[in-house]
Amino acid sequence: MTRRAVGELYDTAFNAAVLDRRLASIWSTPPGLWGALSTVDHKIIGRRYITTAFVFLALGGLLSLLMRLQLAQPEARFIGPDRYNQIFTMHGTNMMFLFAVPVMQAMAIYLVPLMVGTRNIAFPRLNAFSYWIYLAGGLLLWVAFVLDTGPDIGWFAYVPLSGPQYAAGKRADIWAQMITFTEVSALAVAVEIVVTVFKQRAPGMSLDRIPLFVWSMLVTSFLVILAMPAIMVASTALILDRLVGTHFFNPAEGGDVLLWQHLFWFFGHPEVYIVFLPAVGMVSTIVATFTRRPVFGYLGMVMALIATAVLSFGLWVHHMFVAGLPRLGESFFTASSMAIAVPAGVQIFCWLATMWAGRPIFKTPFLFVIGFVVIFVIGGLTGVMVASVPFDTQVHDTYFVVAHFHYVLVGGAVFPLLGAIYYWFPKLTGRMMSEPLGRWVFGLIFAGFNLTFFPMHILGLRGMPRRIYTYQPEMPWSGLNIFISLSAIILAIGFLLFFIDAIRSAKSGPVASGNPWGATTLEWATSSPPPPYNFARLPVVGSLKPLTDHPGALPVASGLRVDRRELLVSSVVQALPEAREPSSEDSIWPLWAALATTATLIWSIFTPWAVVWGSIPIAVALIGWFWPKGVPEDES
Amino acid sequence: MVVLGLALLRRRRPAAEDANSEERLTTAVSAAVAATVVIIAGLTIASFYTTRSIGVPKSAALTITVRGQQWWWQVFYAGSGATSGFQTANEIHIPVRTDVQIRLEGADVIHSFWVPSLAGKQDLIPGRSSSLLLRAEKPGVYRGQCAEFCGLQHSHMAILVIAEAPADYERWAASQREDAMVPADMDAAAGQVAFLAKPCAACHTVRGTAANGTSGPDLTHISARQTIGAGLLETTRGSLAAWIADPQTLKPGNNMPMVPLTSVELQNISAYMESLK
Amino acid sequence: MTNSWLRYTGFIVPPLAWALSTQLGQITPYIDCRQTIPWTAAVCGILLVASIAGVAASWATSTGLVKSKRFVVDTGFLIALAFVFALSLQEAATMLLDSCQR
Amino acid sequence: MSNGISGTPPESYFALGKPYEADAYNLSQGKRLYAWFGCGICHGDGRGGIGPSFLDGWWLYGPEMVSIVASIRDGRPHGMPAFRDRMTIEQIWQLAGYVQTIGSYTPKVVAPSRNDEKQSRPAENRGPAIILFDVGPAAVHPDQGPSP
Repeated sequence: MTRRAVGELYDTAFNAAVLDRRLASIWSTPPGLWGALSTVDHKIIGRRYITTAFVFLALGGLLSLLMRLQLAQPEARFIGPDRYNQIFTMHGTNMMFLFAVPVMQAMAIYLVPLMVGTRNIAFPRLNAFSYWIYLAGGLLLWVAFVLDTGPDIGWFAYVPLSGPQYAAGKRADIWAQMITFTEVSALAVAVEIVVTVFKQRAPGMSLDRIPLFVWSMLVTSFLVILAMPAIMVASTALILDRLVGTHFFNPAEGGDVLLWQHLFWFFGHPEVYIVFLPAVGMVSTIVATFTRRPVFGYLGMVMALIATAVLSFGLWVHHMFVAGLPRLGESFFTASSMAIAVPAGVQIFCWLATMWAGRPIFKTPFLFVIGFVVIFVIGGLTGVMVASVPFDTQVHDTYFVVAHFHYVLVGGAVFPLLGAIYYWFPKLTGRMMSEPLGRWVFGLIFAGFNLTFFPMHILGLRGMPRRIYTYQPEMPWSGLNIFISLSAIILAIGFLLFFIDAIRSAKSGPVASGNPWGATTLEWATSSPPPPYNFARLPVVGSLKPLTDHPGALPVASGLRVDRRELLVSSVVQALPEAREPSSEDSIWPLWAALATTATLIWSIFTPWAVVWGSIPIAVALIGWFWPKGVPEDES
Repeated sequence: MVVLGLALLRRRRPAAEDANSEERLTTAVSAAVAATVVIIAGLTIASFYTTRSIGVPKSAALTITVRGQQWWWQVFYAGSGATSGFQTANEIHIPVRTDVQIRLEGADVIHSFWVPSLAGKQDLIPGRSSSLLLRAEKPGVYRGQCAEFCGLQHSHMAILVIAEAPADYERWAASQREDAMVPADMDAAAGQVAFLAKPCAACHTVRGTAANGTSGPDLTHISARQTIGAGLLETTRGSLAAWIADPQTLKPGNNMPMVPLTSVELQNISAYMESLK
Repeated sequence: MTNSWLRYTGFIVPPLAWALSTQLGQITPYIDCRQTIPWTAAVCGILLVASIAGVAASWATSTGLVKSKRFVVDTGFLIALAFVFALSLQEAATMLLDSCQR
Repeated sequence: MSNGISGTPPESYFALGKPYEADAYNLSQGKRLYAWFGCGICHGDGRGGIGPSFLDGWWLYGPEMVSIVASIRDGRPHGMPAFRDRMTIEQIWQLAGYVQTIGSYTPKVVAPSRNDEKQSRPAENRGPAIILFDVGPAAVHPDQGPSP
């Protein structure tokens, strides 16, 4: 280590109690509004992110209930076509962009630094910025919807329907700009996670000792970084077409309508895996904990994660099988879509093997994992079916597909997520969620989900297209539709119970110990909830399950300064310590930067000049953000 | 893949085996993965064979052009040599046991042509053309619907495919080629006058009269079609009158404006429409 | 030196070959349909051979490594197998389907 | 609300702050009416033809909404037909708002959206037209007589 200057304080000089006090004074967020607005603590931001995402989940759920109300009977007139189109567009957009992706990243913001044994996420201020931007994007969309200018073009906003001629008003612009908000925040978080995982792992945590959840988030972050630019290009081109008068998607002037679909789905298919892969990590973690043994086939799991991620970039045309492309080219995508079932199979088999060999404990998180396996396997089966061109030309854009992707997304992501919330809730809040209520929640959601979505397969096969606001009485669809609408109530009650349980437990649940489940990964090595500095001394890792190897106290590294926020940077493959690195102190500037960006982006819906004039406040905010403050963290 | 389900059910057996079963697990998982690979490969090949068998042949006996409009289907039957072509809407007649090629064009936004009982779906994309093969083995009425979300009235965009014996088809086609009937009674004659004087004629064509608008469906033989408003209502005089009086309540957002008419004009125009067999 | 480079061919070559094949598969059918040379099948076949060679190379050279490095190579090898599988399915498609079919 | 012509605009016109000129929805409706009622047959895409151009900056009866409404409603000499029996008064106001937008020389805050078709002139949302489309004052079609 480098020469120690006079006046610097190191953790080697203190005993545990003094060290905790010292670290707390340097890392904790000051109380009050100002502290809340300027914090860069990954745990506070992560909790905020998770809460916000769940609020959007609840709102999206309400929208789906409205849709079910309208579809419960033929030619119903509860909701007109205009509002209905807004509602299903909002439901899809909200669930994909404001719930599914952010909530997975939010879990990572909270958990990844703890799981790799570091004190804060990389680029903490960018992290704060990304939350504010995400919140602003969500508010933009919802405020627009409340004002009856919500987008009405479907969540994939096909041109020309979303283009200047057929989508009058500002609705499509708001949709496209909301994409910009969420993409900026998602990209920022992805970069933070990649850097955190690659450079901030605890000493000794080489690539083959990373917990599987961290692996899954690392792979997901790469997916985000590679896939999101496609949608940013697409939405920017759309906005330019609409507001500036370019002709990217105008066939009369040499533009191409299919270009949008290619760009959108080049993002849109990896998007599914952006949502699914973190869930794979959550399932692996929960399975390992509740079967009392590490997940079988670590190598196979990592391989499956990476293979799935790469393959997901070669599936996008299977959303376009009916667009009139050559069948031979489409069949290449059939081949890839089929091939991705192999890594998915590897994962399923590895979990089953783990459960087979372990001694399962049937607590609520594990129940959700079982539900996940059942539902995801059904979703996977229908996935193999729709990957086939001849079959897809019949069921494309019908309720069969609606059923399929709800099975994959709700089964493949929401179930593991709910399990993960039950699992990590003690870590997040310091309190346990209710076990009996948890079983009710699982039962209701599992039953409600299957009763709601399984009949949709049949509806699709009977020819009911998706996105219709009503249907005629002579169609053979009304019986199943009323059944689905009633089942949706069961599902909604299940979610309501979950929210009640979560809010009640956060206030008055039984207090949790540091490691209530007997888990083996590093986040359980600290108290629940963790102190602002996560670990008083950074742990040293020698295997995949450090907490089992050292049931008492973990071996720790020392030598970090306690008079500034400091963490350890380690090498990529072996995780050998390389340097001590300062971590940013709290700052209000990310909020100002986010506000300036928000103002610019919303203003630009109304005039392109906003981009010019809006860059001034953004520049001011960024200068303030990066200006050296003369605090210890600014030392190199 | 069904093996997965079985494995899942068996999973709940209390497994109290020792750590030395690791190798057997490896074998089992590898075998399962290998089985998945084989099954997936088999399914894929089967899918390719099916794809091959549903291709469009080089020549079809009859070619019909369908243009998707917001929110109705414009249909062109091409003429050949001596016979002239004609236009209709929301209803296709085809002879049975004949390959019919449907050429698909998008006029405004993307629609998707889908008659579930006859063939898979195919998108109608502005700036591109695609085609689809229809073949009906049995006479009958096959309902189809737009499958790609196309705006406000995506829900009400149905098309009927009527398959009939070749002789019946020829008779139908011959009658469609005729110009519109000259109104026989007083009401219909007055209706024709009103139709031509009011803006109706700006959007609709009635062959044989001065009405030659192109933005709405061709009405030359409207009464011979089973439905109006793209499968919205059965074609009766009452439904025609209801539609003309207030199209925006029946199909909110559609492109037909409400035209102010007196009750007598409305009555006459619907009588005229009904006479256009 | 060469060994350490060859080790990672399993990781790199098959995914790249697969990506290339997927992309070219969108372009060559149009050419195939106009000419008689089956470009799609040829390109896909060459890429398949290349990816198998990549897998073989990484297999042959992956002995005697530190555990954590070994882990990276093994993962790459397994991933490569998935892509070889995808590529061979694509090759099957070129054998079975007519490039003019829409 | 005396404005010099009979057939006053709907009450909402003033209550809502002249929505027919300053509301994107009404302008879009006007644009649809422009196509549906065949205005383009004589006036083209705004460049004129059989009838006068809107883009050249010359208004035979002035650029005010009331006179455009009057022209549409009652017709004008030399071939402009009256539309009073074919449209509601509200539709006439919507159409007039759109016609005024075509010929607008100062940019408006709102505009209908452009069409996905071959661009023969600056789209309405690219105003003011004069920047890109400066044909100068065009001679009046002989049949239209002198400017009033």
